[in-house]
Amino acid sequence: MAGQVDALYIYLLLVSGFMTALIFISVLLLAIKYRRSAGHEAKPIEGSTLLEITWSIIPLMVMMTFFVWGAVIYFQERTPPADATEVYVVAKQWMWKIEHMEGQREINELHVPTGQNIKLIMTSQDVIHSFYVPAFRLKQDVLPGRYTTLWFKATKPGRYHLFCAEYCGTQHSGMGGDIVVMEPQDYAQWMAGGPTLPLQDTGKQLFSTLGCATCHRFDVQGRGPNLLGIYNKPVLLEDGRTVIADENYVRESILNPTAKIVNGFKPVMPTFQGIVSEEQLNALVAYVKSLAQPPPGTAGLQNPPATSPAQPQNMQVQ
Amino acid sequence: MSEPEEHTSRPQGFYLAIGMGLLVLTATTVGAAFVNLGPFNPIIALLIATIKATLVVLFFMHVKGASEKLTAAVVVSGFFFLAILLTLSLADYLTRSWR
Amino acid sequence: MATIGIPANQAPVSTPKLNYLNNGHTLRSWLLTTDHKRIAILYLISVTFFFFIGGFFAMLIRLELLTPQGDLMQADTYNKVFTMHGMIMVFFFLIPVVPAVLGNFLVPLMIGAKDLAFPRINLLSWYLYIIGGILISHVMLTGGVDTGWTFYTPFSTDYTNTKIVEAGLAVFIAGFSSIFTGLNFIVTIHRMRAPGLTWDRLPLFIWANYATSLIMILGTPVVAITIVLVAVERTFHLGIFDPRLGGDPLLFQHLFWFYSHPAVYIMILPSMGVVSELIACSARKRIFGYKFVALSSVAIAVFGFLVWAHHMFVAGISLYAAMIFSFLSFSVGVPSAVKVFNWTATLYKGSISYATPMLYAFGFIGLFTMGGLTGLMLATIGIDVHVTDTYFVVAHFHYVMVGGVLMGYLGGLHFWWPKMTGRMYPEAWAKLSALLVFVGFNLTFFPQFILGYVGMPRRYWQYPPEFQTLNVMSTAGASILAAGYLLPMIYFVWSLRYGAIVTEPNPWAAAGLEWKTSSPPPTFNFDETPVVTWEAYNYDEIPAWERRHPGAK
Amino acid sequence: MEHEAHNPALLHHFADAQQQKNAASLGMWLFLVTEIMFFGGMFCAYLVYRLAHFNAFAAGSQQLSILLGATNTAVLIISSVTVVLAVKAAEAGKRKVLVGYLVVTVLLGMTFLVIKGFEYKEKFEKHHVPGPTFQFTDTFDDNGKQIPVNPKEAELFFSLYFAMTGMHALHMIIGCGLFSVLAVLAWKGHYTPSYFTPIENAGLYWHLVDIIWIYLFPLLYLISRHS
Repeated sequence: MAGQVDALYIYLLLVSGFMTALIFISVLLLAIKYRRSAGHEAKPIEGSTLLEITWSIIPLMVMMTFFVWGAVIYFQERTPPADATEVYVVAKQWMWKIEHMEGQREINELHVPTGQNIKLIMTSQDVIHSFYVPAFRLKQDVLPGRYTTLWFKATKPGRYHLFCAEYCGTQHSGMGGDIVVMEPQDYAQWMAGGPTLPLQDTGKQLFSTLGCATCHRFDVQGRGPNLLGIYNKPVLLEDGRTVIADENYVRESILNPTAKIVNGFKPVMPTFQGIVSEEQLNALVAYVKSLAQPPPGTAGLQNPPATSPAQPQNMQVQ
Repeated sequence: MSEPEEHTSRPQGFYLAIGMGLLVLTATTVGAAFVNLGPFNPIIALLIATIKATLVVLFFMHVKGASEKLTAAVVVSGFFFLAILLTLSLADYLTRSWR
Repeated sequence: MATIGIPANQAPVSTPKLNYLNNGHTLRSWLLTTDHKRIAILYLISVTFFFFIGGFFAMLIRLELLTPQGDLMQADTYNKVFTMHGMIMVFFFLIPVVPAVLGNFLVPLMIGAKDLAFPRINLLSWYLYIIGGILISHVMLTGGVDTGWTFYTPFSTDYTNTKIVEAGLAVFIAGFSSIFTGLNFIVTIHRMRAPGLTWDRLPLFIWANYATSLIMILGTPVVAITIVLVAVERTFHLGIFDPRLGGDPLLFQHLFWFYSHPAVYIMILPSMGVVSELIACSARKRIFGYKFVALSSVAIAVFGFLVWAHHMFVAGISLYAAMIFSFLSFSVGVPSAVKVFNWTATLYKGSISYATPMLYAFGFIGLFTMGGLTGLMLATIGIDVHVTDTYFVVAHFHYVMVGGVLMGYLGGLHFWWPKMTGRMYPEAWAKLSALLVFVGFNLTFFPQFILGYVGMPRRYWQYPPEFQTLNVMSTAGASILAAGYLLPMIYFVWSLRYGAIVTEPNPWAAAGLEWKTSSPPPTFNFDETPVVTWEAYNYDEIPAWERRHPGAK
Repeated sequence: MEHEAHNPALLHHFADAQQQKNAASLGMWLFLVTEIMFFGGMFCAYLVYRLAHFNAFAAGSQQLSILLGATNTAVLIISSVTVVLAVKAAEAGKRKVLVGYLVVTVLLGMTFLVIKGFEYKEKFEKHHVPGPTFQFTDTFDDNGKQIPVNPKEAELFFSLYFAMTGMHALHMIIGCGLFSVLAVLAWKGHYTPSYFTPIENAGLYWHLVDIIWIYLFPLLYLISRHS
């Protein structure tokens, strides 16, 4: 990805350089050739509409090439591949807390293997921060109250700067860190280091201790919708809208259950705002996503997901 | 630049009639709110409000028939730029759930 | 406020003609004046005062960034310094400078009117500016604000206890000063043109100020309500942008940038008008494609309202919205490009003088072109994702603001100085300062482009050591730039007393109604309202002057 | 330059009274455009949050009393009519009629504010005022089905409600003050058929405040009232 951004940048530099040179040289030559000298009168020239149109259309065409190439790169940057391994990032005033799916927790450091798609699911506990890795040419603001995602594939091992690019207070400049890119075998060896519980297992524990399992049952129809296999699938809501059950939907349903009530269910779920910390929330979301593929050994118990077949997407305004 | 603008005031009865019209429209919009028209409720409410607003602008504020076209242009440009603010910020919020 | 009354006793034998400067010397006659020319002078003094305060903060920032680790001041102080630099420069210098100083002085003169449509509102506009200025100075002296001039929520509403509400009030009041100036200009240009002065005979400076006033009227109220909502949220916990209540911090950014992007066109458009005047007069020619340059000013004003979210590409707006705004942002680029091309084409077959105003106009064309092109790079989302919120953006907007607005303003100030004060500035010193400004400017801000692409984020108190060399170059440039700006301050004040007295009303032999009256003009501008029968910039009808003064600059 | 019968109010820098009148009315209309954009910012916030948290907005709207809202709308429309008649009277030079209508308009404005006061009092009693004391336990009655609502989002609705109606009420107070001053000046015979611009401009301002309320009423009070 970084290569494409650089290529686009060089293309832009060339075009801008050409334009600047064109203007500089023509101004210089005209200024010297037509400098004021005795007996040399200025010729009144009205202007020519044809010329005006040409130097409006041509720059517009050139700009359209900028737009298209830039939009294509942006489109790729905003569509994470399905097979990306996920890492949860929580931005807090002046530090980055990073949790891997396997449970490793890091502060201001992110270890990643080369050649693997990494998808960061980020949220902030307080103000707006921005996850910025100059080497990867990538940046994404991290907002409180919702998830924002960023994906990349590291190719060359090494340590790369991590900055916070959105002003966030006193230690805004101190909130940096490193992305440590390692060969896959070093990464596996690093990963095996700490005996920690994988994230989705912590989520599984929370799922039972917080009492979610009492309503969201897998075997029989509970008071809450069955969460097996709902991740990234369309969900029909009470008011007729259909939304994709992505991370933001799961997060919002935990913190603010009555916002989007699933069709055919009563709004009885209590809110967990203030009860569940950001890290626990990430663990729960990771667990719910792990339910997308039926966990080994409970394949038989899977009953049809509560959602009826997907309906055409319509955003009605009540 | 400043040809005399004959004042476009109309007889008193006319303004009372417009006033009555506005009151009737208010009543209808309240009445319409109690009828379940599904997604059309807000559209009708806004439609009635716009009709009332245009009545006030055209007749009470003497924009109708005023010799100066500029006033009408100023009013239209005001609402046009407000519409830009509303539609373009909606362009962000409505498409946020797609990606 | 010392009075500016100039004892004209040094004037040679001719008794001093009564003009707006020596028509009343008391403080009251200045502070309660409704004469648009005196209000322009009052604005000139107050705007210069705030420019040097903003410049002082800029020097502090540059000194702090000399070394990677922050050792000149604490992180908090640095955050307050760059916030105050931003706020004072944007709201108290860049927005009012050209419209309120040159615009106030010249709009009535250029269209043959006795004064602006609402002189009392014009004075009220200056007092609002001064009240806003006093408030922001009080904020500055008693603790400052540390949110950046953009005061993004939720940081500005929940996570700082600096004086946001008071600074917001100051900006709110200064905003009204800007609205009243805009309102005054639109009504004056529509209603009070001299007979015969049709729209296609108006000087381009008037077109530019007309377009600027449109933005002032349509944009400023939106930032006013945004400030009110932030202030209300801080004082009464009315949570409108509060994410904990389901509020959306991005809504604040939408409302803020809806005004703040057109605001940058409020800053640049009048300077473009000034440059059009300077180039026409120095090249002794009508501007190439007058109608297109005039309409491109209005086009910039209108398109300026469609593009604001290119400041928010990475802020979390949706993918498709980002594409829409990126596409629209290129539509704003076209009129600016048209202007630059027309200026260059005007030089063809002209008779170009190298007086100081023209040097600033050359500087404007060069630097604004680079600023504009980097703006196009930022509008390309692929690049913007990498370079937004870095020093690349800082360099871009300084190229357009300092390279554009300030160059145009200084050029205009030199060009109309004899008209405003009846005195001539020292040409040699002026050329030196123009050179200093150009060199210092490029040395300060070009390294920041490289810094930005290499990845140094903006508003950083300390930075990794590998960025140090470029920062040191930038600080060196900043000191040359500072010297470049101090020089005009000195020789302009010097010229008030010792400058060559302008005996002739039209020293530049410029075309334009403002040169038809005496310099400095009488209180009511024209003895009798002129009737315009000639086209704009009719330089081909003024060669007679040159035969009398062959080879004059 | 000949001056026709020297009009006391003709300012020196205008060619004639007509140019001054046109300038004043254009200036007023431009000021009204700034008011439109000023309230426009809040309408944008309302629109965005209504789409995001519809249930909470509907529940909050159902807590507002339609009766008081509708009466207020009627009061404002009648006051608009009296203002138009006041301007007509000023143009015809009927001083007493002018002052009469101005006083009636100020009284109607006061009644609007009093009704608003009752509404706000009721909000204080039911703890619907955003801030630490905010409580909201009601539900969104969607044709019979009671849907519980997140009190936080309801607080957002009431924040917008207080911001918009509060700012509108402030403009009402300014309007009433303006008309009282004008009534006194008109009583002293300050305005003649050839010079009554302040009355006309104040009338334009009042009509705009009325238009803002015309939009505020349905958007705040009438969200899904159908049962």
